Amino acid sequence: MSLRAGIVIFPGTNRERDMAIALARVTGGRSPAMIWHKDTDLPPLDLVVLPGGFSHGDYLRCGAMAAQSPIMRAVRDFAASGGYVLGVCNGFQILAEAGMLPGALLRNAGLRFLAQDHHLRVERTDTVFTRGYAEGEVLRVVLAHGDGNYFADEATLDRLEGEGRVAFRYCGPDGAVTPEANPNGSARSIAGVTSANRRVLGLMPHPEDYVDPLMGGEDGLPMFEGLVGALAA
Amino acid sequence: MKAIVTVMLKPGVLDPQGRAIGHALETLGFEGVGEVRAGKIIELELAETDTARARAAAEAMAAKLLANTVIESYRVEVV
Amino acid sequence: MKAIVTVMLKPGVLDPQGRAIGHALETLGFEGVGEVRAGKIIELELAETDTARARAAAEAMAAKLLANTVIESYRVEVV
Amino acid sequence: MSAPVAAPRPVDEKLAREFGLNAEEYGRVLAIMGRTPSLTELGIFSVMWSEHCSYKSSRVWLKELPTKADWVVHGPGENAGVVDIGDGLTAIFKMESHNHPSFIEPYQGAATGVGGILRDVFTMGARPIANLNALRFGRPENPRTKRVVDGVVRGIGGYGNCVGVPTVGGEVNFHAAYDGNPLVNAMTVGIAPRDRIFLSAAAGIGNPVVYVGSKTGRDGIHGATMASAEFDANSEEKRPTVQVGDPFTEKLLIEACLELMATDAIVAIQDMGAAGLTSSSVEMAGKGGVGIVLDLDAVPQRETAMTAYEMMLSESQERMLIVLRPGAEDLSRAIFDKWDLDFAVIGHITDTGRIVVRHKGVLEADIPLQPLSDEAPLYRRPIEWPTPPAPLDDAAITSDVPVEQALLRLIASPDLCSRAWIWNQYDAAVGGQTVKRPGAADAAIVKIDGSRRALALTTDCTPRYCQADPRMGGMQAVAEAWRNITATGARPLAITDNMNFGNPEKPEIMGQFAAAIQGMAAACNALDFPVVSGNVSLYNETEGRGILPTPAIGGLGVIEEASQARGIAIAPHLDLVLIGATEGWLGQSLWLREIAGREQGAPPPVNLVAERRHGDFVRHQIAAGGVHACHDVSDGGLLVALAEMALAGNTGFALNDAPDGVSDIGFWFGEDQARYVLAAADATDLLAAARRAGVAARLLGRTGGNELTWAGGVSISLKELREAHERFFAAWMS
Ligand SMILES: Nc1ncnc2c1ncn2[C@@H]1O[C@H](COP(=O)(O)OP(=O)(O)O)[C@@H](O)[C@H]1O
Ligand SMILES: [Mg+2]
Repeated sequence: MSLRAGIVIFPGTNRERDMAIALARVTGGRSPAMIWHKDTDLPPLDLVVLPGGFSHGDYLRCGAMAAQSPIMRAVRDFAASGGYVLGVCNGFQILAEAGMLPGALLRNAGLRFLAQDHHLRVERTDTVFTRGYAEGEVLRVVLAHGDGNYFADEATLDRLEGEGRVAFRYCGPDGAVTPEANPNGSARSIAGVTSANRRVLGLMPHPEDYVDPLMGGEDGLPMFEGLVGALAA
Repeated sequence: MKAIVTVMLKPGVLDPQGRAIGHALETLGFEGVGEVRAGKIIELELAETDTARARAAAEAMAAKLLANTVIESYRVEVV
Repeated sequence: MKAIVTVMLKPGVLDPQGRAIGHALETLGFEGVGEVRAGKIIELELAETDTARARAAAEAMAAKLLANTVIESYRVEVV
Repeated sequence: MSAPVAAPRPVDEKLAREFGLNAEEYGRVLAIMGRTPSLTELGIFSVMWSEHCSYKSSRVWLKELPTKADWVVHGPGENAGVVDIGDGLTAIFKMESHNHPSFIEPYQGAATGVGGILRDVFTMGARPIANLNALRFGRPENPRTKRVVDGVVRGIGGYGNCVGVPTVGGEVNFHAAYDGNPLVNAMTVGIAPRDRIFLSAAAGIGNPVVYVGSKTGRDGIHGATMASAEFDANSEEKRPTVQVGDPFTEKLLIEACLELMATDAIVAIQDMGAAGLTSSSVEMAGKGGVGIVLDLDAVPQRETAMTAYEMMLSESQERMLIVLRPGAEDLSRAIFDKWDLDFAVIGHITDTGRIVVRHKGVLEADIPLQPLSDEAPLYRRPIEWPTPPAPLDDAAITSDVPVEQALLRLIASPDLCSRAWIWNQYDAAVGGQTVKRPGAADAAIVKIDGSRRALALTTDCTPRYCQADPRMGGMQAVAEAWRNITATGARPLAITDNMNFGNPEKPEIMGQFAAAIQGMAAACNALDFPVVSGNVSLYNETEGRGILPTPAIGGLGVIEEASQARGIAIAPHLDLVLIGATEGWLGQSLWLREIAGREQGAPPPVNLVAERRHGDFVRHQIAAGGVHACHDVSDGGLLVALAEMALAGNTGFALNDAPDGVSDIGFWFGEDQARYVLAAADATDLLAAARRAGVAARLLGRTGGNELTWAGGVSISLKELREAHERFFAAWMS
């Protein structure tokens, strides 16, 4: 069975092509469905992706207006019925604004847009998104965000940790999670969190930009391969 | 009527922008500046002419869209 | 004392943020929303205890740093 | 300057002067019109005849630039240049300045500069795939510089990141001459199928003229004339004209226009750039040899009570003008509705050869188009040709600063230090096609989606050379762009240019301009590297003080196989080979300025025959597969080039002795042209091939370890080198 993926396009989304390239790479070249934000229904899918970009210009708050889009009701229902949802960068912000993931993404602590490579440590391998990695594995990924500073109150953070929902943390090249290796001030260096059922992942960096050594790396590829493998299993 | 919605980060949520402003003011030589908090203000022209109803509408807009109550609090003023 | 500096785009200057918010409110079904303008608010704790001097200090901060007077205007309130 | 004009004033010579037209020019207006023009008409003449729109001082000289080659599809004259890159595709590109606005409001000035150049490219049917920027700032010690740098960098990032076009390269220089006039030149490159290119010439009597994008406000009224005026102490008063960019709307506009372009609805299309509705409508109708009627009541307006004059001159951003096929209105409107953009039919094409503007039942303007363009002023301004300085006596130059210490100082200097602080704010990866990001190669490499090909993109100019000898400097700028593309293994195809100069009414400035053009033309001819688009920015002066002459060059090349593109990063166990001869030219070098504290002498001569021979040799060697890394030698000389290769690859090297017959300083820091450093597994074949090709080549040393070591035993660690390289921006901006 091959992965049926759909990418939601909001006005201002701009990493849909990157994501389509990554998905096509693991689905034998099959193009994902492109879904318009004003749609109210999803076609039959295994995975819905909310890609990066500046939905509605990131005006007001990143993801705030997109979270209110008509399509988000369908995405919420899809997740509630056990579907896989991946939100990357702006997609993560939208999931948080929609209340589908806890917490919020604040302005980067350094108050500058960050566009650079950084390292992530894989914290959990028991999700469809991370099953292609080893626990503690260190990935190199692309950061491209101005508001990636993950925030949740202490109780929520404790709960997330307790439930094993922190999927990725920012780290140094050696895997050490330190304040110096925290690029944007995120609470507990959190880069990615999942829903309670581990089927919704929000992640700030861009695994889809590293699926080809020609473009500088392929550390993101196991995430997409893992998704395909999970469906075949 | 006009509604003015002020949105501030909740106490306890780190405000790097406010901190940076405070730091910059100090560098510029302004003295006696304590805590600085940065927030947003949204001014809305409303067709509604009844103050109470205008306020209720603006409150609803703030709760639904203008503020993210996970991190922000808001207040509404109608003029 | 506390100074509250409100910074808004000058009239006539394009406010893409305000426009987008207005559009989103309309999409969400809020009716009768006319022009929306988005601005910034900066709350400053000041050691100064004299109202006039606190205001003068905040005005100076606004003119020098808090507002970009090329495109923004500001007003200061002391409480 | 009195803008916006609220109440109509009597139109006379005095008002014309305020609008930037001199008495003679106003006389021509009267002759063309046969009557006193209306305020709106005067506004139209003044912006169309401004330096910015009419190129009245530069046109006679620009004609000297070569613009043709087999692969050039459209040269200068369209919104952007178009070259064939194979596979049925074209690259469409252009560079444009936003210097004055960026000084007044750095963030918005730079942001709207990016927005403007993007529109020039997608208006031709191309999806933008890369942005670059060439920046010049004042001295870092000048307190204003920091604010300008911060704002400009944020503005470029803020706009480019949001629209989702990767910013992949650029250049930055600092010099006191830019204290009051920073330069912000932005370049966009797009890709379009060769058979789907859209032009701006209007056609089809009766066809609807459509306005799309953002609403019109009172932004930037008289921006084009402002861009054509010197700054003075009152410049602050010109501030109300500042435009604010909306990259979100631009992104929607790109998608909507490309969607419309996939249909057959469009006859002609042009962005509303400088002088907005005026220049777009006048140029579209003028090029098509038709007439145009505009009904301003239909123009989407953001502000109330706008006058015809204001609407015609507004420079509100993110707007386009389109001539549609008859009956295509509904289909087109549906697309713009889908993207939540304004769409309005505001006029139609006529056979009168005139532009007719109506507003609120009043005839506001009625101007014959042909004289408006044909009788536009054209000046052959007085010229004082520059006298090239005498070369320095290189042999007489000595220094007690040891080579390794000089390297550490040079690599830490503002003009040579790492630009990572800048490019780490630019999303270079979005789109998923960026093969070489900033810092990785001499030219950025961006693959073409769905193809194995990639484009090589660079911007170059060395203003201090241009100041000393504008002709040589112009030649060098073109040669360096060609060399940077070559160093990646790509084939250079064409350039865009951005001529930034001072006040053309001064004979010495015109001399700089003309000489730079001549130098550029010579290089373009010798290197088969034609100019396909460009922009001129004059009057870059504040209180009589001009900038260094800065003919910024944006170069584009193509490589058939993206994976073959080479970067500058070295790995261990490689031989380092220098291609090209070294005399040790220190005149106008950075060593001379930074270490000896002198800005003197003649710049390094450019030998175009050697450039071509060496470059073709290097490209051939890369294609043959033996080259691991390649870097051209430019600012700072050979040792700086080597150090950059070491830093990029995090690998040290051991160097052989400098050759006899040239001083140590000259060999390591001279800025002789037409040189490259190649890293190869074994130099033997490379040296033999060079000998056969008659190209000077020399084994410099071998890579490995984490130190830079000289033959005498002196060494510095990579760590120390990196700290020096990365210190400046971090310390300055913290
Ligand atoms: N303003 C900028 N924006 C993006 N990249 C830049 C900028 N300035 C410099 N760079 C990048 O930094 C690197 C070094 O620049 P430069 O020293 O000018 O290169 P070169 O001398 O080879 O032309 C290049 O990759 C260039 O593209
Ligand atoms: Mg170079």
